[in-house]
Amino acid sequence: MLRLGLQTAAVLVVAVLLILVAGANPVEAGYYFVYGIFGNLNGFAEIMVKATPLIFVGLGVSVAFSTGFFNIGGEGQLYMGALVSAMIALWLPAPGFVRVILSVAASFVAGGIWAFIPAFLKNRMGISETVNTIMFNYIATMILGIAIRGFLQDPSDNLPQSARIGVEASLPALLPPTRLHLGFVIAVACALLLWFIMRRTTLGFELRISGSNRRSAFCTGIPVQRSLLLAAVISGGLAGMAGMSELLGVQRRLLENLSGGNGYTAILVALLARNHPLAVVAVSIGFAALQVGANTMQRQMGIPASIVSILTGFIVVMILSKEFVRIYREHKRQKVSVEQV
Amino acid sequence: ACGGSGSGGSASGSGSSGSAGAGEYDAKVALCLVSPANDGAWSSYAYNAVMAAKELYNIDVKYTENVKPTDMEAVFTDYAAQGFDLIIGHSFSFGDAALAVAERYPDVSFAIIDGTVEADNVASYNLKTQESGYIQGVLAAAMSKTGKIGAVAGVEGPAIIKVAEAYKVGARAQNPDIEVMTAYTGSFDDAAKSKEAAQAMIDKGADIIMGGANQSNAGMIKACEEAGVYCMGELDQQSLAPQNVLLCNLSDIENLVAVAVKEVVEGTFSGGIHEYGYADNVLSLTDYGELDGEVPQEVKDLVTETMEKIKSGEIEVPRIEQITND
Amino acid sequence: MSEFLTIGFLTTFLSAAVRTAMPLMCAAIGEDVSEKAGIINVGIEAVMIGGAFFGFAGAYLTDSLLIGFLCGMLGGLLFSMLHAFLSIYMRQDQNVAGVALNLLATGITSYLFMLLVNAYGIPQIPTLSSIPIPGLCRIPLIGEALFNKDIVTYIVFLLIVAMIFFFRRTVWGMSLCSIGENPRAADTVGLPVYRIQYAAAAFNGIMGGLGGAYLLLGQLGVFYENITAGRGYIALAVVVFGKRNPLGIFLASLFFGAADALQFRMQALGITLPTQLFTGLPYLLTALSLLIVAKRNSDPAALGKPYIRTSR
Amino acid sequence: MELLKMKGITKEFPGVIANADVDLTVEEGQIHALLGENGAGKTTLMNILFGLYQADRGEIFWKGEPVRFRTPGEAILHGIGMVHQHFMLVRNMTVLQNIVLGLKPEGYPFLDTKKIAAQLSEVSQRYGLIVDVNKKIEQLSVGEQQRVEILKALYRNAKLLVLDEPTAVLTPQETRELFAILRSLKADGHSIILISHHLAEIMEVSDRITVLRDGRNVATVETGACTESQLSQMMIGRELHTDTVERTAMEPGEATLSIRGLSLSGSRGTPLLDGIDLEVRRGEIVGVAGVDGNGQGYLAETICGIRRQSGGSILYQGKDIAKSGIRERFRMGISYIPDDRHRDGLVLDADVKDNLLLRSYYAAPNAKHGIFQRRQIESSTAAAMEKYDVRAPGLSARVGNLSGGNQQKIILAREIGVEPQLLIAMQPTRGLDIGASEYVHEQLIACRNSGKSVLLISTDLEEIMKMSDRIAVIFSGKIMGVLKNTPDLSVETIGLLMGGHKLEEVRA
Ligand SMILES: Nc1ncnc2c1ncn2[C@@H]1O[C@H](COP(=O)(O)OP(=O)(O)OP(=O)(O)O)[C@@H](O)[C@H]1O
Ligand SMILES: Nc1ncnc2c1ncn2[C@@H]1O[C@H](COP(=O)(O)OP(=O)(O)OP(=O)(O)O)[C@@H](O)[C@H]1O
Ligand SMILES: [Mg+2]
Ligand SMILES: [Mg+2]
Repeated sequence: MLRLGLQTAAVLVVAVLLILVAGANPVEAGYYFVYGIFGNLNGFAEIMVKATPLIFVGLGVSVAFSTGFFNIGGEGQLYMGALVSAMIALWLPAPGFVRVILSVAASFVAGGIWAFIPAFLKNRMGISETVNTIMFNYIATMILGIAIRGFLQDPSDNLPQSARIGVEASLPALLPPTRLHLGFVIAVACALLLWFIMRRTTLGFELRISGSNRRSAFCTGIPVQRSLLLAAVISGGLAGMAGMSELLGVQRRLLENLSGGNGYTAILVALLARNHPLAVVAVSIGFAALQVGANTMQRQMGIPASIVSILTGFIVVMILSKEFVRIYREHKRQKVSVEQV
Repeated sequence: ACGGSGSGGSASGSGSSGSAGAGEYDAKVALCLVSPANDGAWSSYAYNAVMAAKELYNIDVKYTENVKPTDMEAVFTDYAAQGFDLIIGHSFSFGDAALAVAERYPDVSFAIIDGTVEADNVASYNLKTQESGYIQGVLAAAMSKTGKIGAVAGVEGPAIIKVAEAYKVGARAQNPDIEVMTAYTGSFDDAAKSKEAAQAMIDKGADIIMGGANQSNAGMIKACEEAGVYCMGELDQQSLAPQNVLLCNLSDIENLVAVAVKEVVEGTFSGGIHEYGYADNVLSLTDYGELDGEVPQEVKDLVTETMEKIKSGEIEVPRIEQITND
Repeated sequence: MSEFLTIGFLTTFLSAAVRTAMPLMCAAIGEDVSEKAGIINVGIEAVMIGGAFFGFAGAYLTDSLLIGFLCGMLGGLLFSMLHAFLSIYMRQDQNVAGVALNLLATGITSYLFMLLVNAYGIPQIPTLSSIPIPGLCRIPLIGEALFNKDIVTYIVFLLIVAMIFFFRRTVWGMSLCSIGENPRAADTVGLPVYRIQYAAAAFNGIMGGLGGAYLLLGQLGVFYENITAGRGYIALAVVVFGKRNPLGIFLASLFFGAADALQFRMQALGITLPTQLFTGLPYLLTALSLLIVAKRNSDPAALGKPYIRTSR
Repeated sequence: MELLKMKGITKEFPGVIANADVDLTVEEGQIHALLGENGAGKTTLMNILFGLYQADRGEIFWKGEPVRFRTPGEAILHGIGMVHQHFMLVRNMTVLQNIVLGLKPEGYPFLDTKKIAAQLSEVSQRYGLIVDVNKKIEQLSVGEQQRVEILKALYRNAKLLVLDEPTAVLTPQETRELFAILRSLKADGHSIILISHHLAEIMEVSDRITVLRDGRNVATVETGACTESQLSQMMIGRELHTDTVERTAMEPGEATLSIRGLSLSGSRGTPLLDGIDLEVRRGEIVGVAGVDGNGQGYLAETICGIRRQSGGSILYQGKDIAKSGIRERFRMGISYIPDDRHRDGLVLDADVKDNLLLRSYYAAPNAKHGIFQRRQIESSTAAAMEKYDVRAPGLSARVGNLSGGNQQKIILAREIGVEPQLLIAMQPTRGLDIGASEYVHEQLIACRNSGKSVLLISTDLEEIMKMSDRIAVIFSGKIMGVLKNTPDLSVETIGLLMGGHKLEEVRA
């Protein structure tokens, strides 16, 4: 409790310093930060909107992490999911809701495949996924770039973006005029489902055990290869659904930079949530609130966007160092006991 | 020239709370940017323009930098709800957000720079930048001794492509045998790539290069400086290498943003797609700076003449938004 | 197409490849040493941007390239040591620490740059000039690429040679490797595991910082947000592709440099493919190259695992 | 003369007091045995001596001087060498590199391989520690690796050598060689601390014995002045009842397992198993004796389906099971106790319940339609824990935190609890204390007595001779011979087979 208090104080002090040095009034900034979050319905809904992709990718990352697959490829999987959703939503001659449902499924498959490849290479050939998933992010960005300048480009102009997806093939808004959309509900449902799968089903058992000790799992007859690949597919699939949700729920048009770094932020979400699906939801909402508050601050006062990155990074560093006192004591105790010897 | 975002705090005016009454000002203007306000190019133009307008008129100005595509609608909604009179989206990608929010806030004016959207209260303010590409092509072709010139562009998008393509057209109009090399680095950030692309052209014999990659032009200019060849940049990039940068497209976008602000303040704003070029005095070029003595008088005359022809409509510069391969 | 095979083309192409490879080479050599000690830093991009910014600021404020380079290395060191603290002292997941570092470094450098710009306007610095080595620089084809470069390039070349020797012939190189393979074994023979890990991370910071600083002080002369543009991630791939040995890393970074150099040379020749394909090419090659080297996995056995002496 | 004196050493880990006020005095030129059950605190005490752990309280005197070792490096500097329970070698480095690691050898900082090799051969000749210094550790057998560890300590001029359970991984021959080495070291004035669970070994080689129980000193005695049973009584605090479960006399039934011409090739086509013929019948324990690394592991894994045979046939209850997977074979009644339980048998990060479920989590009544039946699972795993006397804080205790003995009991509960038809037990008592070993043996015999088949694979000849009805000897992937375990069967005969001699030669 004390530690939490101290850490909060430290974050506040850093925030105040950064704002002061940037030449703004910290009290006013604080006012807008809180106002942005609680001041109106719109801000509140925005938090859910921003949390949605984080929940999806965060869940994906947590599944991957708990099976020992270090998936830094959320960004690329998100893009592949968005790409496939866009193709279905724009091209498929079918009623809107059918396109939406197919998009949801297809985005899962596309993101899943994008994670499956590095996972397969890891399992079969021992290629480290850390580097490989990063490369796959760039390759996905490349494919997206080609798509929106080629076969998916909006024919009505020459902009590097797809045509706009009609309302009928979008995720319905839940609370007009805010942007809150069905994607948030789907994300929370995914979290519940994932929690159930990981804790209560034999499938989850296989995933967990295969991640903990492959060899033992294999020797006792658990289908290890299948489990690890499946975990990667689920992981990538959820990230792909984030792409679908951003596309059909928010942007309704495929364009560059759709993700805006959610694939990386989600890694921090999974870390803070300790890979627990329900905690992922809570942490994502926290991250989103931080962003929404900070954005309001920026809009009202022109406080530079970089402050948010610094603060987020700082908070994560603080959380990573939360054991500092314990470890410091451990080291110190060792030294003291040595003195006594 | 570049103010930087740090002065942002002061830009917001003094610390009145969120519901500042519009009454104190003639207008409230919000600017939304896709990159940092101090990127030294694209976003800096717009930032500088609204700050200049603030000096000129009695207006309140706020801005947001680094807006991600998925946040655009949220930012617009927020400003519109606060009763801003003009919301400027400084990239085509704000188009959808503008249309969506404009419907809910019919009293607010939306200006999209370099956009494709229009509505009663939404206007796209576009530049005929192809005209400046054309002129630079003429100049490059006239100045080149090797018969080879180049253009290094950033991300492939119509706004960039149309300049590079017009550059080819202008150069060929001047010298049908000229060889024009173009390269896209795929980034406005990666100056090292811009430098490498320019170097590749220099190695192939190019002796004058045009830049169309915003802040990363710095790399191209660096390559030209090292190789001792001429180049052309944007905004105030002449200062990066005064002995090499012949001229720059001057502050064109700054003028465009200024026009939008002016229209709103003066009550002449109208929805639609507005295009501006040299004839409107929105586009212009810098002078030759320290290289004034190096440019032959007949070349200077040629440039002036071409510009006049464009203004008068005698030359209609084509708008080519797809890369051509010849 | 025949243009590809002229001496002139190849000479300038090789020279460009070396130039483009330099920042990668610096960062990858540092990362290699760090990984040999069991510490993988996916935040090497942050280290590079730190080196780039502080190098730039240092050179700008003091008008000295030397001080600039020192500041750059110090900047890289700073970020690398934060990662080292989190992964060695705090025993956190190294990948997570790396991702956090990337976030933090982007924010910090762009914030500081904003302050610098506010104080001084748009800053610009001169860059290193080439020092041709008499005689050698005339060698056809490779003379230009290897012997007509700036001082930092020569130093890095020498460093590569020294690193080859370090790993193959010295007790130090062997000790370093033992820590990434089996830190407990190293501990039980009295090697100061943590100290060596910190030292390796420090070297990584200095080299990554040098790579970032070189990009600015050796090539560009200006700074703005995100100017390293993802080179740190490629450096990670270079380490793997280079099979974690200095010569391999030298060749691998040249390979990636060449891919980049080729891209623009092809565009200049009017060979048109979608430019996204060109910009994505290095990453595609990296992914493919990982496939190629896959058969001999060279990951140190304890890579990425925190060593805790008192646990077992 | 006193070389080392540890006084009042106390060390606490979260929740456990590993050492409580422990004293230990080692004389110069003596072999001092340290004895105690699993978890008694032997390794902890030695780790404190070696600077790996720091004592909470207590003093250490070295040659009469008070000392403090903050790191192993400092202990080494004073002349202490330690061969750890789990070897501390860098697998992909050469013997030579491992030995000089951490030192400033001749030519420092450069590695002068030739000179060092010459110095090393001098040391190794003197004590008969022969290894090829240019080989990589991963190419060495366990016995050779141990030699490297000892050489490593001696090369550092260790005055005191600590050996933590060195014989647990050795064959009788290798153990004998080791003891010869220890004696010559002793003759040279070195002192040795030896940890072992084998009382006979300790009686044979040590001069003095210190017994620990629950982290406390029980006694320090001269070896000559006590008997094995007194020692075991001190260790476990009660009388040891040996051989309570007897192998009942019974006629073995039909063959459960029948292996014909079984072969297995390695990655480069090298034969790992070569034409193995073997039969295990109902109500019989067949022991497989052999020096470690002669294919025992491959044999066990091939029978369980972990590896796929490249030739021959495995008939189980008369059916060829070549096509069956690991899980299928287990469901047909083939259970497996692996030798490396941490690697092959347990998930250390998971809890007791999950480890007990590894084999059967998917099957009714544990799960229906892929969903766990939690109540059912709770009660069945709790019962298994109870029945097999797994001492753990609860079903959700992390298995990695349990002692080796308790970890082994979890495997027994899982593999024997299902009442298999064929039990393959590989090194089932490796590293276990006497009590735990006895328990495992009882379970194996109970299995046999109820008419099941047991294939016991062990490098511990004593265990093989004690447990088996018939004994097969494996050498270099071949079965050298199968012998009935009659009272007149001599250890020498088996030893010769283990050394690669043919049965005909031995009989002749
Ligand atoms: N690193 C550690 N962390 C926590 N507890 C430990 C640690 N090491 C040892 N212990 C505790 O210390 C006690 C003694 O362990 P130790 O390894 O010294 O036993 P031992 O006598 O060597 O047993 P064995 O014969 O099985 O090797 C154990 O019961 C254990 O609870
Ligand atoms: N990391 C740890 N944290 C807490 N307790 C531990 C830890 N490691 C070991 N222990 C404790 O160590 C005790 C004995 O473990 P130990 O590993 O010495 O058993 P063991 O019989 O020697 O096993 P093995 O023969 O496989 O080495 C257990 O009671 C356990 O509680
Ligand atoms: Mg022990
Ligand atoms: Mg033990």
